[in-house]
Amino acid sequence: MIVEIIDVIISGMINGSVYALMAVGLTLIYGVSKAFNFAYGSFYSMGGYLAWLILSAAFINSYLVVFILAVPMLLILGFLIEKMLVAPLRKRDDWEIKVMMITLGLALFLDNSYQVVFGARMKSLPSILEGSYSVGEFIISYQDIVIFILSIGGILILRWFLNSTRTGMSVRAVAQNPAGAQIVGIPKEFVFSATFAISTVMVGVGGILLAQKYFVTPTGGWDILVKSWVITAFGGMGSIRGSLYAAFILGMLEAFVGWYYGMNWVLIALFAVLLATLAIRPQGLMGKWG
Amino acid sequence: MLEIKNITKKFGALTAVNNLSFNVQKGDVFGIAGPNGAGKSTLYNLITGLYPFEGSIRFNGQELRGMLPHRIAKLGIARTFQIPQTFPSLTVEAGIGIGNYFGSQDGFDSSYVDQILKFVNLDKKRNHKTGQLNLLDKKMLMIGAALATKPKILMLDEPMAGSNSKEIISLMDLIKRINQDMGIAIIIIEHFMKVLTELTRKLLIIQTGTEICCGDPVEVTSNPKVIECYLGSSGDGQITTSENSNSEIHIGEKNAEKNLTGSNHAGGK
Amino acid sequence: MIEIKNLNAYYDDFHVLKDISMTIEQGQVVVMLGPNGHGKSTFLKSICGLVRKTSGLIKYNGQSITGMGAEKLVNMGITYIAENRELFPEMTVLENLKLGAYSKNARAHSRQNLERVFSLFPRLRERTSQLASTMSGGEARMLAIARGLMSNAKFLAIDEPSLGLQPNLRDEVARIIKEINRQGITVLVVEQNIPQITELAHKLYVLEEGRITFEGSKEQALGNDHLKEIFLGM
Amino acid sequence: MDLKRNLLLLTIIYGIIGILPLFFGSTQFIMHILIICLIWSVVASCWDLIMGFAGIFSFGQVAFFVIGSYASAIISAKFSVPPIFSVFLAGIVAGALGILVGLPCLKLKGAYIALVTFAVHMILEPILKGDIGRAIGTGGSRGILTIEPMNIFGYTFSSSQLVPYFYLMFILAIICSLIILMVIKSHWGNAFLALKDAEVFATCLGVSAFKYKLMVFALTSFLTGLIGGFYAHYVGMISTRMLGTDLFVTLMIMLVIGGIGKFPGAIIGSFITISINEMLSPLGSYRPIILGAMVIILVLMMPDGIIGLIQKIFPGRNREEARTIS
Repeated sequence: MIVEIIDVIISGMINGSVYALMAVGLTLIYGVSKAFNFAYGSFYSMGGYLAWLILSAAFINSYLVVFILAVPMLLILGFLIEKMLVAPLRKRDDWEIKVMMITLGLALFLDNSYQVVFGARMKSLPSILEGSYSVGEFIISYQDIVIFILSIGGILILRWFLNSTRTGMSVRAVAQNPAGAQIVGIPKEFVFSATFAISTVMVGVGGILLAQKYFVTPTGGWDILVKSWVITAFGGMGSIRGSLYAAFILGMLEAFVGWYYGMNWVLIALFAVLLATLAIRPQGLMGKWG
Repeated sequence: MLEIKNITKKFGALTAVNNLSFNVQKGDVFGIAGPNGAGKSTLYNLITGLYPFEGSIRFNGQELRGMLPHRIAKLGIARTFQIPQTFPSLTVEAGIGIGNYFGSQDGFDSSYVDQILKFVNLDKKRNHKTGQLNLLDKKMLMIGAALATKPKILMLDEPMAGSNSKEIISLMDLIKRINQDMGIAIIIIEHFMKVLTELTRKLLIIQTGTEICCGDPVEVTSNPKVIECYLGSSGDGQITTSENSNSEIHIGEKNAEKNLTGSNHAGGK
Repeated sequence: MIEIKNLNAYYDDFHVLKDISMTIEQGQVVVMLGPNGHGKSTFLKSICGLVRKTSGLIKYNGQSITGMGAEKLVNMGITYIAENRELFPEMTVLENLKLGAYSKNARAHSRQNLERVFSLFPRLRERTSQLASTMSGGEARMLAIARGLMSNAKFLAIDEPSLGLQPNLRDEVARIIKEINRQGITVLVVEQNIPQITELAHKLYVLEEGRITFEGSKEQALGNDHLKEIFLGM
Repeated sequence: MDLKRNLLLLTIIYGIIGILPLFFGSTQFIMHILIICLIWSVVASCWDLIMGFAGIFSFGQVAFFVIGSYASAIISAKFSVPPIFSVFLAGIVAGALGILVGLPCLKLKGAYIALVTFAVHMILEPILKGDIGRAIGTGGSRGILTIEPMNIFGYTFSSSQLVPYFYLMFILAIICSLIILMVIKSHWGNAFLALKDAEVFATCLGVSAFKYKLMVFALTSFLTGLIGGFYAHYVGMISTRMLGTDLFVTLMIMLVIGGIGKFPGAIIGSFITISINEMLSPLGSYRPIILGAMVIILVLMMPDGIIGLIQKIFPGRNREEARTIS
């Protein structure tokens, strides 16, 4: 029993760390540009498929190569999508709803393209690191450890980027005061695109990491979109710290509910907790209105 | 009619309204002035139920604290805003109709809407979309919609801002008619001292949320403390229209309250 | 340094500025007065590339800058300092200042500009790690001006710098503008008749209903009955 | 657009739809598509009412449709209620749930509302498939396979003769459209627009955002649920497959094509969308890809939809006024 509970806690932590990475990406775009991206989950699947493609190329079988190739690809793709699909809408009064619609269209387009290109069958990816570490009855796989380290590492890199680089600071500036950002000469449009690109990378990397554990399917991203969304709303949309806490809380909740009641209840439990939280704090754990 | 007792409003560390008390009687014209950021608009927001506060506001004996804005509107307190608020998707007539249908205790009466349209001189533009109106007409529409709720008190927030001297005269005339012909009490925030001294019977000066002095407008404007707060010690004894403010057009900024706190936007920390 | 010809600006359908022409010489302090809501801020923002719908001609050092966005203009040395400060609330004073030096041109000089700013505003040096949102109105105003100076500007457009300030702080603002100007920066200030700042002006303009209704020296302004009427209590 | 223009447009639209059976009455396949078009036109119009007019980002429309269809199927089977009443009861069930979902949404804004309403959509499938669902008779993942066909006063509508079914749905759609039009053109409708334009001013004029937003939640979910019930009896079997993203996005395309907040654009949008969808069906798995691409292109190229296009080509009175003023 105790071993099982520890297992559940660990799996909650591991999933929580990847969710944190992905939820932070979602909250970042929302915080900076107030745009909501319905295709977020499709970028998750894209990460998984990219990894599968790269790994199934005969001469490559290293995850290092996967990251080296996939990250810039996702970055460029995210940037272009923002520039071509979201930016033109921003001039309109009703751009918020139009952005939701166009990204929903994009999600449909991408998901079904995966299905045509890769087939409906799920793809499995090799483990990033084989083997496991055990103390008595208790076992933790190296794979889990690496996933955890990489997710936390990704969040730390983002933190460093936002706090210490010029572009990162300009991202925060736009989030906090777009008019002020314009006054000091920050090119807002570029920041919007860059943020979108960064968030695409974050969810794509999340896809690469989780694909080893959960397979890649054409529509697997929806689950991730909804979970990231619940996490960001729970933590307060636009608040990075809120999303971090929320990711671990909800990751843990998911692990326990899934273990005790079955996976069917996970989403229901997540939404129940979210609704209860929003009923008390409509702005989420740490969010502000805006 | 309106009794305000010891109301205080804090935004975090900033005290926007600090322990203010005053009364407005039936048929009164009550003026409020003070430098920008003094908390005048916040005071209006408290009276109309937009923010919670400490203290007590009674209207005809009824406590307004904790009451929702639309209830307060229905009780007979109407207001305008510093930055003209209109409904760009609606016609002039529909905008005024909103006030009458939802705000008036007597229910909707299209002949009353007609009357108001004439009163604010918009009956020829009744089918225009409000986005197409000029600044003065927008203000008129805002006043008209407020009047359509058949208020007992009308609270005007800097009605003269952005108007030329001719428009100011016609607006002053309109305010007098609202007060005298319709018997509606008026509270007015204004920077033009001449408007205040001519219209009001009682004048309240506030600075950083606190009362500086309150009383007869002529006496108030010659109070050295008031002159100091407007001009600094080097003042020559005459009140000018020095400070102000927000109805200047901002890029992407609408909420006057934001200027108070200085921290405008939701932050991604 | 700046030459404006027939500038028109619109906000939605509203015609805010009507055929404004003006010349500002290098090293001057130009003050524009006008009642609230008559387009002063829009005028400054139009020069600084912050208003989208404009027509007319704006020249900076002989080069046309009409229609250029703020990103470019800040880099060329034209900086706007907002009336409502527009700071980054969840950032420290130092971060706000660093972002003031965002443009390429400013980055190269950011170190000496930071020193200059700290010597102008010694109080900011003590508070480098304070969050902007926790500052008082006066301090925030100083930070806004300081952030504007960080851009290595040659031309500063300052929007109602003494708005909402106590009288002693207004003197301080006037002193700083004078000092900034002494260091060779051309300044255009918009105000609603603050004697301390009007005092500094090499040239005065009055903007009413989107049109320039007066242009001249301080002395001419003092002798003008119309101005007295507008600003000294109708 | 004013009421007269709207009524005229509705009359033209329904006039054309109403005579279609004269030409296609004997072609079962086309009649079926027309009935489906009518069904979705109501759902899309409801979505337009809540999202386009009331400005509430509700993403639970398909969920309420499914709730209505399950409710009617279960009620008619379990309590042997005639379908004509169970459809109505299904509307009430959906409407009540709409109020329940609407309540927390009133305190929320923009993307949060989208999330909470979309949440209803997302958790509906596990609930219907899971133990709770099986307990109330949803048939789990199999769905409900035998649903009593519609019958009125002893006359049973049959799936072999679709023209009566068509006209039943036709009348229902007209009634729903008129209700929606009435709401849009009433003081309520004005209040929605006012709340969207300037919420604070509107509340200070006495508009209670709370009450009217809740009412629109109730009304749209009631109508959607009712039509969902009708759908269940019409097709005779339902499953949770309706909750897939495909249908959801198809519904959205109807709005994109018709124009958001441009009633009765949604009706035109649904006929066009369903037709395109049917035409694309030989393409198999390429169909949803094309639909997705269509959304993207349409949002970019035709942001105000068909009605926006019509207004551009035939500028009405409002435009002329705008010109005379400027």
